[in-house]
Amino acid sequence: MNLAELLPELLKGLSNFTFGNGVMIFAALILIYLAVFKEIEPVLLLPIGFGCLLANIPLAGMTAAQGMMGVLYNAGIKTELFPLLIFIGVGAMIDFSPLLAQPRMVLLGAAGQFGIFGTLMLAIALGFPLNQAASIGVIGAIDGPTSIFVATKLAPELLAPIAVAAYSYMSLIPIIQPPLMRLLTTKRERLVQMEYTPRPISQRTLIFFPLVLTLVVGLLVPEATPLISMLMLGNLLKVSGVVDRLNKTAQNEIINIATLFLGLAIGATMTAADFLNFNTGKILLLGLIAFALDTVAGLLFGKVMCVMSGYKINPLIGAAGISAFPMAGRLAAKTANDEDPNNFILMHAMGANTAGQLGSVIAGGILLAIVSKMI
Amino acid sequence: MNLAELLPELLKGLSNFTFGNGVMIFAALILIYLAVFKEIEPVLLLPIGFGCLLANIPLAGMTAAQGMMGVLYNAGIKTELFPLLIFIGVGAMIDFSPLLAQPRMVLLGAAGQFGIFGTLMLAIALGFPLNQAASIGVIGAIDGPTSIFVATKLAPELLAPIAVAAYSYMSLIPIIQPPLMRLLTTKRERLVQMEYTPRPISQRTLIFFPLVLTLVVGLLVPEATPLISMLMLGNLLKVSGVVDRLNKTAQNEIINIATLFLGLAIGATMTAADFLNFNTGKILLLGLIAFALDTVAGLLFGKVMCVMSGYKINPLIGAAGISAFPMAGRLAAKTANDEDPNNFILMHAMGANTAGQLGSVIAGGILLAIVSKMI
Amino acid sequence: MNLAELLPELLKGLSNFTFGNGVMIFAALILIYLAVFKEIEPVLLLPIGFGCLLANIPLAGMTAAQGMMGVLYNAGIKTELFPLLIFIGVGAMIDFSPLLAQPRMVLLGAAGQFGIFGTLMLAIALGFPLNQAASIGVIGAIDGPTSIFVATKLAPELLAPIAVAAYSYMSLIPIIQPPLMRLLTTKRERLVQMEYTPRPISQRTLIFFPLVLTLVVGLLVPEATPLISMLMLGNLLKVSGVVDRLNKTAQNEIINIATLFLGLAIGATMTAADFLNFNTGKILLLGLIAFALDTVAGLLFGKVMCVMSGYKINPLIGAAGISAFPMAGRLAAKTANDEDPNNFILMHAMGANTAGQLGSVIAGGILLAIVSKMI
Amino acid sequence: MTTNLLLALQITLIGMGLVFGAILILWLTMTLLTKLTADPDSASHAPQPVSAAETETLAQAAAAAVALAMAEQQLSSAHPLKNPPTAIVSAWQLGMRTRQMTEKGHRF
Amino acid sequence: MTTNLLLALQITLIGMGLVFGAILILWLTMTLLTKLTADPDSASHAPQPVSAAETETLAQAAAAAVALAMAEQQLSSAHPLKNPPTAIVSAWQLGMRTRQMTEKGHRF
Amino acid sequence: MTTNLLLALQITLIGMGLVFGAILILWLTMTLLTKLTADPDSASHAPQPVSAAETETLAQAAAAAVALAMAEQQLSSAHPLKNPPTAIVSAWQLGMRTRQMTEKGHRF
Ligand code: NA
Ligand code: NA
Ligand code: NA
Repeated sequence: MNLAELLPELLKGLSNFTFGNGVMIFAALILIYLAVFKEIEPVLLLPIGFGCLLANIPLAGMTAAQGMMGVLYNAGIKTELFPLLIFIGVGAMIDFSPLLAQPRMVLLGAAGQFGIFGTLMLAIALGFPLNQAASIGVIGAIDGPTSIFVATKLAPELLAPIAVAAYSYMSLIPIIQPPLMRLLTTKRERLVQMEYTPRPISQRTLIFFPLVLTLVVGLLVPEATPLISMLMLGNLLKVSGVVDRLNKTAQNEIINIATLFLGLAIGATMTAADFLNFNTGKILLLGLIAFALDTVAGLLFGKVMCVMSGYKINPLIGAAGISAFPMAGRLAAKTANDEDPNNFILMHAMGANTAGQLGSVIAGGILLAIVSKMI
Repeated sequence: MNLAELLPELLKGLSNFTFGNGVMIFAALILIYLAVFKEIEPVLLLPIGFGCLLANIPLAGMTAAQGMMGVLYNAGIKTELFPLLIFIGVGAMIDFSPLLAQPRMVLLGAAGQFGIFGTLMLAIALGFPLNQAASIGVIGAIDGPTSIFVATKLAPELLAPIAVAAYSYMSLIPIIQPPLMRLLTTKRERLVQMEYTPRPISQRTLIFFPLVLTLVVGLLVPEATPLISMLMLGNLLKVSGVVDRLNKTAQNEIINIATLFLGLAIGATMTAADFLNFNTGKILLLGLIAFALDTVAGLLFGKVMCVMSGYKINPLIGAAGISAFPMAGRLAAKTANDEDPNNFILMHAMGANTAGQLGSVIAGGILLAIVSKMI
Repeated sequence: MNLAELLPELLKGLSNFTFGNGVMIFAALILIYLAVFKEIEPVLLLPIGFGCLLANIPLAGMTAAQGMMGVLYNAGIKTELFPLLIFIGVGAMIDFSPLLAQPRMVLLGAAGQFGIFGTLMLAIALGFPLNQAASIGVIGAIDGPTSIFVATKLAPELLAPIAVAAYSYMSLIPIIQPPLMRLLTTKRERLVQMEYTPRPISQRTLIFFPLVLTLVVGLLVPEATPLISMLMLGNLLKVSGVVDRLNKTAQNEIINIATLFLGLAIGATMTAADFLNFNTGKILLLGLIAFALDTVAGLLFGKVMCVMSGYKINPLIGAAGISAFPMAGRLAAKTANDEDPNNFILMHAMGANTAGQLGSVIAGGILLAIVSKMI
Repeated sequence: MTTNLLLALQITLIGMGLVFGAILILWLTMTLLTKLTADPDSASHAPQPVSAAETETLAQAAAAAVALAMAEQQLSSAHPLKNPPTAIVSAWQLGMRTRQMTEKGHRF
Repeated sequence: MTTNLLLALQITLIGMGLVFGAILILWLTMTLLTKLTADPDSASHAPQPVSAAETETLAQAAAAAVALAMAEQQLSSAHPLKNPPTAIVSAWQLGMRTRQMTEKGHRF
Repeated sequence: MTTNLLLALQITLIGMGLVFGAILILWLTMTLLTKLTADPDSASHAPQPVSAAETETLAQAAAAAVALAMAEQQLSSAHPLKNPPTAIVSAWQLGMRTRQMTEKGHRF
């Protein structure tokens, strides 16, 4: 082995480094910067960014099928195990009593899903094939695991940009929503105070809820069963109160490990070849639109309910129906509270917010059902 | 896609729902009810029940090979990883010093295994083939992981009913045993007080015990090696005192995650097609008999030791030899204590109880050896 | 089934027990003894020893591909997942600020790797083929995961003896190094006091460091990317301060589970057939030499820096450059402190020590690059 | 293209229709569930609305809740590089996003 | 059928025989083990039985243990929907079954 | 054989050369990194060495650190069968090896 052969061997890393790799590494650093210094969904964007970094180091082989990232991808993304495990933990963190105390709030969880379909139409208009357009639309579910679950089934090749959009914009809700709130609601509407007359919720109710919901949704929308059932399993582990160690494990080890591996594996799909194209740009743009459409639809539906109820319902809680649990709910409450320091609609907003979480999963399943039938 | 095609698509979940699904979902809800409201082995019956629920939602596809439940089944049940991981945690929770302090107590761990073979005979009489009869018999081990381990090897198609029986009856011990205790022992026998003259147990003894036991049992009954070795590994992690983080991990993360996944995966095998038949009923009945036979054999052997020892051994501890650690041990102590508030045989009972745990694993291995040779 | 067939069946365990099994079980007990009573790397040597025990119980079938140990081996060793997961945890436990505060200390991390190549030459001289010789040499990395990672790629058949050597000698550092320190340094040199004038390290520096290092090393030595990147990922999880739950999970669940399984799976490769031969003896001897060569090279380079700096650098910190983090660092500081109670070089030693950790990974990658090109 | 758009429109109509349908069924289900599983004792005064006094206290409770949440945000946004709320609190989704909310909230 | 039953009977005889055989070997093993690995000092007074006084205290200890266990049950069975003992205590097998024991115990 | 040895020697030369080369690049990188990412305020007095007084205190700090480490060892080596430091402290590598160090250290 003389220098003639040695040199290229030494520089193989640099000599195989493409401009695309440079761009993607820059993108990775931006994601990590947002995660660390802006605290935008750090538990997901940091691993995604780091995975992207690794995917663009030439000849490292970590993204090969037998490389670490390939192993994680095949173990948890292709099998859809990771998003479902995350949902077990999320379910154990959600409190459905505000929704159960005022069931009509569930209606607000439906309107907030319009963004999914509106975005699908736009994506079709931009020339995306149906399976991809639907996957892009599900960014409008504004729920990470749902977006990843559906995209993996319909268009795994778009997983990375969809996941990045879903989680990045999730944190921009406080920037995206308030202007739309002010734009679409009158001061009078924002000042509407809501009487809080909750039904008393028995523990029995809390325990039966996840079981009944799994059955009802499962029978109506079989495609939504995996997502809704794992969400409800986690919730049951919590409310049952008899399996504390499983509840703790779901809320900690399971969700943490699944989140770290999911982030790395998805980030590692962001190779220059697959990610650097106009479609990625379009997807990121469409994702932003999806968030806006959800909010607009939610607010408009809130206004309708406001009028129909004779100004007994504050339309702001409509914006909480997009899911993005629990931020959208708190944001709606805060906005009303900023308008009038004596106006408290937190419980109503959280009810609409958890309804949005359910609506997102259901809408995702319905979309999966319709589209997988058509393609 | 006109309404003509749409409607069936909409109702496909309901239209594929069979009466059998309904029955199984009812069974699932009963299991969950017992787990949550009666606290019958909730950490296992709750996941099993929920898995059964999922398996009977038509077209959900979670039980398919590439569905979540299928993935878990292939990863941890088919490979027998889950029951063995659970045993690492169980081993780290068992204290063998009461047994080591009075080694003769180990004899009581043998008689308590008769239920395994007695039930096997009954199963044969009821027309079960040998491999199934043996798997059913192992319910008499009264130790979940052992039953699951053996059944997976001999008759995986019966895994669900066997696991359900094993864990349900485990919690009914306090109902099953006391009547038999009163029936088979005289008041004089129950009043027998036992002198507690323990050998002093050095830490060295506690550390060598799991190693020696693994070797002796492994060489005598190779088929029992996986179970006994993981039980002893967990115990070694605890008593060694130098690997606290591994000990804690075994007692928490590993056993919790394995238990949740094992329960879900086994429950998901409870489809109407496989579960709804007379055999299931027979198995549940035979399982109950197995528990009774174990107790009877244990008590009778206890009476023999009582007489032979000149009334120095309380026959009640014989009932603790069935394993069902640690409940049977405490129950025996409690029964003697109820009879005479000054009669304390807890340490003796726990010795017999841990002996039962060992006996169960050994008997399971022996059965595996004999039967797998014959079929 | 008459006694004639029964007896051999009964004694099959014993009748298949070979002398080699006996020797290996004795070796296993020695490893466990060292782990438990001498506390030599118990978290690794205890599982390794126990795995070795299991591998030498005839007919237990745990080491078969579908046996538990086989499953763990294929899941985590063959895929190299376990050593990389361990590195995530290790990275989250390392503090690089002493090194960043005095960057020139990094030079000491280079000399301490000579043992890798020196041992490779000796192994070649002893007749080992290149791939095996290189794997043996990497014991000189004095970093368990690195040794295991490289050996798995180049010569998996030698994994067991290499892992045993790497971890056993790691704990013997306090026996191996001090005599060499006294032998190779003059009292005057050991008395050299070092001014501690650290650059102030901003949190920004600590956060950028793992990212920059991953990129630089990854581009220079692609083969080192998996190891360095997981080490740096763990470090980033810690220093970023925004993903505390991932940081805690990396430092606990992930590393504990990976360590237990890695130990068991590697120990289970220690069957009499594969382990009992002269090569094993040679490897254990060469491993010891590798540790010595590392220390000697580190000290000599320290002396050079000492002279060149006009006795401003204490050569003892050269011995900390072999990695073996964090023990070698503390040992160097302790030795200087024993010589002169007012001589404190802990920060400098720790800087050199973390440099050694980095140097080991880089050297491992470089060796992998060169050798895998030649064979 | 136009056919595709028509298809997309059709999907949207059917889709949103089904979503609203499913949600309405959920509404019904939840109403029944809460009625059927209510505690016997409290079930009695379940229908009639809570008294003004109660509403008062509830409002105050809500006020407290909001205040608390906001305070928490101020606190956390004060040290941008501190750790998220402990794992016991459902930090995964909760922690990050909530913090974001008020931090960004200041910009308006 | 009968042949099967005879087979099953044979399995039972051989099986139980082997179980007792293995257990007897364990007895021997454990006796040797405890003897060989006993602490040198305590080894001396190992054979002779403990004094009456000691037995007394031991009995009391046992009494305490039982009492404690029972108390724990009462406590837990008092709130049927409370959590099991913490993970630190080996809740997995221990917690649930023990609770069952005394709860059901009341029915006799 | 000799050819193999020559090959091994070549590998050693190239290998150690590359290791030193890579480390030198790291040195450069780290120096740049610390300079570029230093806190604006503290960056000013970064170059000039710390005052004698500061060194003093630093030395004392170091002394404390070493003392602490040693004390910890004594403590742990006192009970050879105690548990390693808690998981919070990076017990995995840290705990065991450090203990070894001083335990064995006594033999010299
Ligand atoms: Na949504
Ligand atoms: Na048993
Ligand atoms: Na090294």
